[in-house]
Amino acid sequence: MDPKNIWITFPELLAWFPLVAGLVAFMIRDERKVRAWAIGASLITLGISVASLLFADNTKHFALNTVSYYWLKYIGSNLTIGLDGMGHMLTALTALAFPLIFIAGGKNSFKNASAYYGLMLLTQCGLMGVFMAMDALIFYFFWELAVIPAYFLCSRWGGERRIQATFKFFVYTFTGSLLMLTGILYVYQHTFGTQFSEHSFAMNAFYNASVDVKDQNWLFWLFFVAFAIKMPVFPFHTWQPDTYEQAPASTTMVLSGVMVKMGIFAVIRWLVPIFPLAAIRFDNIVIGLSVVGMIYASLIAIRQDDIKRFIAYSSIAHIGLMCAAIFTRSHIGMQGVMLQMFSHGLNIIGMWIVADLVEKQTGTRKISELGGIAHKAPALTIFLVIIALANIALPLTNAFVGEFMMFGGLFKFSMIYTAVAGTSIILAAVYTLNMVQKVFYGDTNAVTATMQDIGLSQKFVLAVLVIFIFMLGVFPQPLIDLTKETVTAVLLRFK
Amino acid sequence: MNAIILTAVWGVLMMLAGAFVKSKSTPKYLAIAGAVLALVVNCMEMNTGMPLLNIEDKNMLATNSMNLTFINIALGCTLLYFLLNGRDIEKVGEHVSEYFALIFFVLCGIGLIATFNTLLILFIGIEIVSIPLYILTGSDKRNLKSNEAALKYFLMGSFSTGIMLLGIAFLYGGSETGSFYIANIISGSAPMPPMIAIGLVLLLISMAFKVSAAPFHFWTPDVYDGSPTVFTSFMATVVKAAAFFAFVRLFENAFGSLQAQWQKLIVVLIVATLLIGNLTAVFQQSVKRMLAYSSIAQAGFMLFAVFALNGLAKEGLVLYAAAYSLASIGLFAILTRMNDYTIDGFNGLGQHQPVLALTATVFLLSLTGIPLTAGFMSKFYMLQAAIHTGKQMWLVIFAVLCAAISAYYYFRVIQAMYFKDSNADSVPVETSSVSTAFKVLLIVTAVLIIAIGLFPSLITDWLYF
Amino acid sequence: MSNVLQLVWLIPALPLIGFLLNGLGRKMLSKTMAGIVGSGTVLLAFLVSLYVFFQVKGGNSHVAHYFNFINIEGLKIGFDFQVDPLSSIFLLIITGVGFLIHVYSTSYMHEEDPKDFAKYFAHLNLFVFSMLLLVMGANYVIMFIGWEGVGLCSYLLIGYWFKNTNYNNAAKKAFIMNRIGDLGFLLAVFWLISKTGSADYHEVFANLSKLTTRDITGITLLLFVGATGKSAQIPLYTWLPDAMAGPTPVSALIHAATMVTAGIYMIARSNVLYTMAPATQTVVAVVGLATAILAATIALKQNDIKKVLAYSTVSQLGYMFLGLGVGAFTGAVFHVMTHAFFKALLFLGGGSVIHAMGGEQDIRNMGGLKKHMRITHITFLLACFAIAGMPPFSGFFSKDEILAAAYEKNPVLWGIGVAGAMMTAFYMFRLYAMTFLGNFRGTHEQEHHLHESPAAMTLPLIVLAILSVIGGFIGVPEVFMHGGHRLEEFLAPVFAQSNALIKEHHALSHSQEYMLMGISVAAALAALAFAWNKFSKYRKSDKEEAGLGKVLENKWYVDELYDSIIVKPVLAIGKYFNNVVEKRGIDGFVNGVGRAVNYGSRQIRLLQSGQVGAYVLMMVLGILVFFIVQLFL
Amino acid sequence: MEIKWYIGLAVALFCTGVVGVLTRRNSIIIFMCIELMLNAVNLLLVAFSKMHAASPVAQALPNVASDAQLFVFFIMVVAAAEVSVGLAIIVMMYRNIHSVDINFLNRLKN
Amino acid sequence: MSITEIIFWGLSVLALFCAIMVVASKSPVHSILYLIGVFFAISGHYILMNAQFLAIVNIIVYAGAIMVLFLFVVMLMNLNADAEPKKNRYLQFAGLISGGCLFLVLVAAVTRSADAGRVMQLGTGESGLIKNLGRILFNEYVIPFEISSVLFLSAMIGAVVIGKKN
Repeated sequence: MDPKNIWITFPELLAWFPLVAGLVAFMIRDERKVRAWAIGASLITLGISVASLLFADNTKHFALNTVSYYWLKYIGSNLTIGLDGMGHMLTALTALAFPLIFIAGGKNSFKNASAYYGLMLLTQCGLMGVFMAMDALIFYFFWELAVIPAYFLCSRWGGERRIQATFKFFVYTFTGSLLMLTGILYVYQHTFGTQFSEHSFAMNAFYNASVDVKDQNWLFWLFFVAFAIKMPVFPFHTWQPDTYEQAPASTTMVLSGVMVKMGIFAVIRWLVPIFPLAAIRFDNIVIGLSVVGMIYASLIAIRQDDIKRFIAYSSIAHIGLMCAAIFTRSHIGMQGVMLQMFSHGLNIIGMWIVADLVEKQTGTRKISELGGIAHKAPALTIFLVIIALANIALPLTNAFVGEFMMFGGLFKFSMIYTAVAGTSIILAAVYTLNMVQKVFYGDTNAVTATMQDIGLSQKFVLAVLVIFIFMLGVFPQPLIDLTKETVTAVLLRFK
Repeated sequence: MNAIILTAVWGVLMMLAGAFVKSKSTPKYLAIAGAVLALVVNCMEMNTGMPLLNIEDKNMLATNSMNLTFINIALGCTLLYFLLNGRDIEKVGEHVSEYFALIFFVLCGIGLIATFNTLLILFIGIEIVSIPLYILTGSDKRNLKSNEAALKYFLMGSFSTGIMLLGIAFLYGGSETGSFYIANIISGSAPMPPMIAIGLVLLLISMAFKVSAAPFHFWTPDVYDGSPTVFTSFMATVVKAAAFFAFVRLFENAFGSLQAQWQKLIVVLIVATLLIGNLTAVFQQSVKRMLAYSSIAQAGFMLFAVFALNGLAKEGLVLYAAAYSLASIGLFAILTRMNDYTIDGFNGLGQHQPVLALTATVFLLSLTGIPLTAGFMSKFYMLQAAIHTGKQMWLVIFAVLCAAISAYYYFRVIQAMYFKDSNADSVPVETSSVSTAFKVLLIVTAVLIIAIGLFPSLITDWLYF
Repeated sequence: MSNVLQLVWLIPALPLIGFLLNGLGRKMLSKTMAGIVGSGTVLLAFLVSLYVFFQVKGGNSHVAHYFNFINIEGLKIGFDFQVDPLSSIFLLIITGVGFLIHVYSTSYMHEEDPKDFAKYFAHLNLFVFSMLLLVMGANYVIMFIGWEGVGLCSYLLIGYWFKNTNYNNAAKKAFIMNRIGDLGFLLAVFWLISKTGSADYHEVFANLSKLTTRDITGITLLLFVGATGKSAQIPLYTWLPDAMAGPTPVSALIHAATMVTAGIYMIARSNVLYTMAPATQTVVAVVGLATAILAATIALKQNDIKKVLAYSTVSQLGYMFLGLGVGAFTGAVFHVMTHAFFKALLFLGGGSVIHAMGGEQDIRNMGGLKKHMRITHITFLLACFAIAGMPPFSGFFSKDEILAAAYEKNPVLWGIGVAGAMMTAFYMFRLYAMTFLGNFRGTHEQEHHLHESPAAMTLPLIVLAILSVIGGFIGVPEVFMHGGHRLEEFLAPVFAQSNALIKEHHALSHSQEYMLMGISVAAALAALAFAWNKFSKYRKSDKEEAGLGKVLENKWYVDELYDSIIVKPVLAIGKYFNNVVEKRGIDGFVNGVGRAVNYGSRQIRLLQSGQVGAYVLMMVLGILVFFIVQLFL
Repeated sequence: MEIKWYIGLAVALFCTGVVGVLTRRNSIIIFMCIELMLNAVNLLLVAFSKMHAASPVAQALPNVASDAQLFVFFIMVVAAAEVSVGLAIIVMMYRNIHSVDINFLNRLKN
Repeated sequence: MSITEIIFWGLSVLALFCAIMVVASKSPVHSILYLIGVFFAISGHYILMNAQFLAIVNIIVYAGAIMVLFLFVVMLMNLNADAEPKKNRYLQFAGLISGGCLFLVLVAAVTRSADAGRVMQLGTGESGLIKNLGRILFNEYVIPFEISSVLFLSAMIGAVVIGKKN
């Protein structure tokens, strides 16, 4: 069965189903019903995603699984969404993340649940759109649309300082994306036209835009700043710990599990191929920043006492490596980034689930106040240890393959950078084990004495994550094959 | 032409209605009917080129699709404004039908400044717009703020009229053959003679004053703040957009060929306007005053149309006029219902009045320029127009950074509505003042904004067909 | 043959199955079942290994390809296993000794809760699995997987009693130190990949021409960094003594017999590279020797039975590296093997003692155990002879081979090596004497409890003792018997390539060799006698050690040194980054922008003074500015 | 007579008006100063019209000079309308605060 | 110096003097009277330029109607001299300086112009005559003429809305 023959294509389903589901969720008043609806809808999305993966033909780069509506045709933009290997992978990640997040939320009660679930699903729609956009303007649209519901989620259901923290997040990313918009418009002026318009926003038009070296040099930064803020790369990262700390757990999972991938995705799809010359020229700066950020964030993570901030900084360190690996322009590095995007998404969601469970039960996030949870909640501890070890890229877990390949790519680029960046794997071990030890080992105390082990739904979610961790750690090849063509296509731009 | 005549006539009709109709709500319906009628006849003229009266205008008025489109937008927004704010106009004072009459006269003036071909019509049009506004500003006679605003507006407005007239005089003197036709002022693209330059600068300044571009914006916050909110709504939206339209028309048709020589002035204007508008708005506590500053900030963006003066700029301007007017009218309509105009007054609106809060959010998002709203599309066109010129990229970057600042103050309102709780003893809005029709209209407005954001061609196509 | 060898995956798979059964079923399995599953799978793996051993005899080497682990353009890393003489030796050691230790554990850990018991065996099985991956991998990546895997298991097992914060710290330290080494390993692998385009042993060694001397030196040095981490060499050795926090069988298995020898395996595996990098070899030899001496000096003054053994392990590992460094790869592997026997035996014996003493580990509180624990005593004594290098015990042959090779290279190395051997003999017999001879110095309660350990514990001791005694005869040197070095023959194919590279080979004459043996044995004997004499009548005294003795007792203060030059600075930098750079610097800047906007807003607002006169003035000034800009600029 | 003298006069009158607006506080006087400015413009326009009337190119055109004078006429018309509104506003303010000082009212600021 | 120039200078000095006095005199009533003086001087200029219609209209509309209205209002409010409180000297000074600068800038710009030396038609010319203007007004300027009625209507409404006492 050729997907083309189905009355509606996968990209459309993936983008519009969450949208519709989200809008419907707004209408449902009863909390239990809306939660069921959200879980159901996200599972259906997952089903669609799986189906699309089954039909994925990654040898046909963009050719298949692309759908385009006339939209703003007189300014050269069409609503073109499509799936290539990377898109497949990241939509799958998005589709997988949401049901897990919903289920892991358990019987969390939200004020105004319908709005909550509705906004979550809208975020999903935005994310899907970002990963599928084949048109610069559409990309920009979804880019913003993913942020707005997230902003509302964080500000509405977050912690005490949520308003300032998430507002910082919003203004920060908004500034970045506006800069990107200027860049998009400038490139647009140098694209070839379509039959209706002088220029075009289509991705291919952007790839073939005649932007000379001088322009590339500053345009590169306009785009990069936007993506760097999103990822976030040192020194654009300060919104992240605050936001993660203040946002509600499930939104944090979305933010860190999926949304930061937007930045990396965007660098691969919308930055490097459009400005290959600038990417080559500034590779040292970007990689330097990323590497500095890795070490910097790791060192800070060692000193964090708040689990959430701790995870945030560790995430910054990991993202730094991904960003650096992209700019090595090597097959192995780029492929590693692909793997790691998926792996990091799952791992960090797992970390958040655990952190959330701990916080819910004990009422504190202070690492120094916790301890001995392993006695009270052995299952939770086992899952945490596995996820934490995956997070520090232990072999046979998913992150190892990605990090291995990224370091391999980085090594090809520069041995010095690799050596410096490599110390982060040591530091990662230091801070992760510190955390594990202080929170889970040792003796119980007053705070943790009443700790209960996790419920069935959380067990299920964590088990799913762990299965993925090992599956991809032992047999990552399917994911590599899926994204191979994307990598090749991107690297071709440097030739 | 049709719209000018009809609005003038309808103004007189409203005036007479004031004398003969005793019911307080009748003028509102009459006015709505007038707006609808004006819209109809304007569309008629657009589609068929059929004027109501065949008047020899000696080429003083230009009725092309662009201008008519703009008039359409102005009329449409006014209609919406009447629908949303009709009841609030009634509450301002006793002379309800006179207020409506004045608004119709303003519309007549807008018709003139949207179609002028000579400086004389421009001058008269601007005066016809201004004088009723002075009156409307001061219509809340007992309110000292209203008094103050009216006086300030009047004095500064007259002053700027003087500037403008001096400019016109110099242009007349400097033109080759002594003509007021904007097409004849400049011939060729040679360096400007000093007299023309003086006239141009003076005219630029007076137009900048009308569109409240910094540093000629000082009247704006005070006047917008002091006027009765319903009239602020009208002033800040339809009138302002019209002034912009006149600005662009004037500079495109009269001085377009010399753009390179005066563009730097526009750059100065844009920078100053964006900076002052956005920065000052940040600290405002009153939403009304914040919107006044935000209107200055938005003017900074609209000035890009004058900066670029290309096809995109015109489309952008029309879009901007629509987007900005719709969103601001909606916001002001909500604001008139509020018990407290400060930002804290919006606390908890999301719980008390979800519809109001939701639509206000859409309006604010549109003003911020979030995608899928008309506000985004209009900013998009403006930036694109500016980038299309290929000059002064830094200005565009500066503008988007300012837009980021604008998110700061617009979102403060959103935060207040959704993320903060209202005081226990007071409600943000009296439920009785929010009718279902009002809500429906707000939703319609919001939908319109999103529709334009999705399909800007709904409006831009008018320019070509 | 190869069809059969396809089954080598069974070797790691069996312990993995054991791990899964014990791990997932830890709530269901009884202790007996857990023990059977744990030991049984390893036994089966041992049998398969034995079978493999006979298959690869004669230099057969076989690579079994299962699936592609990473397959991208320009790099293909298969999930491949390689069996050849070298790995088969290690397979036997790992599974064999591992099995014995499993059996021993069933008894030693019997007091644990069934759940924890199963967990323990799961970890143990997982360790065996990882170690098997390490030695069976056909490329450096699979080796690295095992490499980190054993590090992890070490972490888990050291921190097995996770309530105790010190144990956790020890576990953490082990893991982190290993990771430092791992980074070196990883960098070396990347270097290899980037130059040769492959991580497979075969391909790497076949493409050595692509590597410059600089590359090879760099790669081998980095690999050696990895080895120092795993095999506890200077400067990364401090974790190993701390690792004694784990249950004693774990110490025996991981920190004596198997995991720590991973570094030796890796260098032996990369022998070709090392042979081509003489500079690195020198470094390896020097570091190995230095470690051997340093650890030996520390061991002289330790009073914890396990600590002594731990330092002796470090010291013996140093000898192995010395062997590797001087090119005696066979000797090193030989020593790995004999060391596995006698060191496992020592640890298990030590465990038996600790078991009997009810957890007491301080030898000052022991003494006279000879009477109570006969089997333990005898086996322990045999092991001591073996480690001290007494002929004809196994340690003699292997150590001698290394020392002889060192002499060939440089007599100074030999001299220092012999001094180390003397110290070895001294501290081992100090340990032996203090533990088993003299009078019992513990409490009455302890004395009352003294008993020989159950059969499950003594049986492994006996097996290992036999191996310790006779194990050396597979490598009888040329001097005694022509063709007696069967191990060398067996391993010859592995080292063929590097032997070919060594241009000149000046063999020692027989007389020289006899002399060297004589000197070292005599020295060791002297030390042995001295220690026996001095410590068989040891009395407890509260006298504080002073001078060098105190320094040695405190392990040369290396831990404190590391703490102050690495740990504290890192923490301080982290704190500085967090409190100053992050909060005041970067975030301060970001917030500062916000504040600047706010401040600007407040200031610029004042322009709006509310006075028409001022407004008009501004306008007029604006007009002036515009005029000047337009007309005069 | 050269045009520059008339320009000079008109500009001088205009600037006098501007100075008046800037320096006085009595709103009626400010308003009068604005009227002064308008009259300066009127004078200038008429002067320009006579200048164009003297130029040979423009003399060929039909309404030369009359345009400007009609413009002046319209300015007067507008000025008259403005005066009525302006004075009404001033009177209204006077009724409320019994002052015509423009700075008396400054509730609207910042 | 021709008679025209003498008249020009005389009228100009008068106009400027009166204008300055409008700004400078303390009493609003004096200001008004001086302003009327300015209007008369300007009307004189109109006559000099043969713009008789405007001269008359200026006298009638401005001096006659508008100024009387002003006077009326001032009288009504009973505003006398010194009704104006002391004013910020700096602002006054700044106003004076910037007004002067404006003058200088404009004059400097005009003198650079080639047009500055163009000769005017004084005393002659048909264009300023009523007959001529009237014809053009009702032929060509119909629209502005008609539209200005709207202006008056709105001004009228304004006077009603604002002026009428509640």
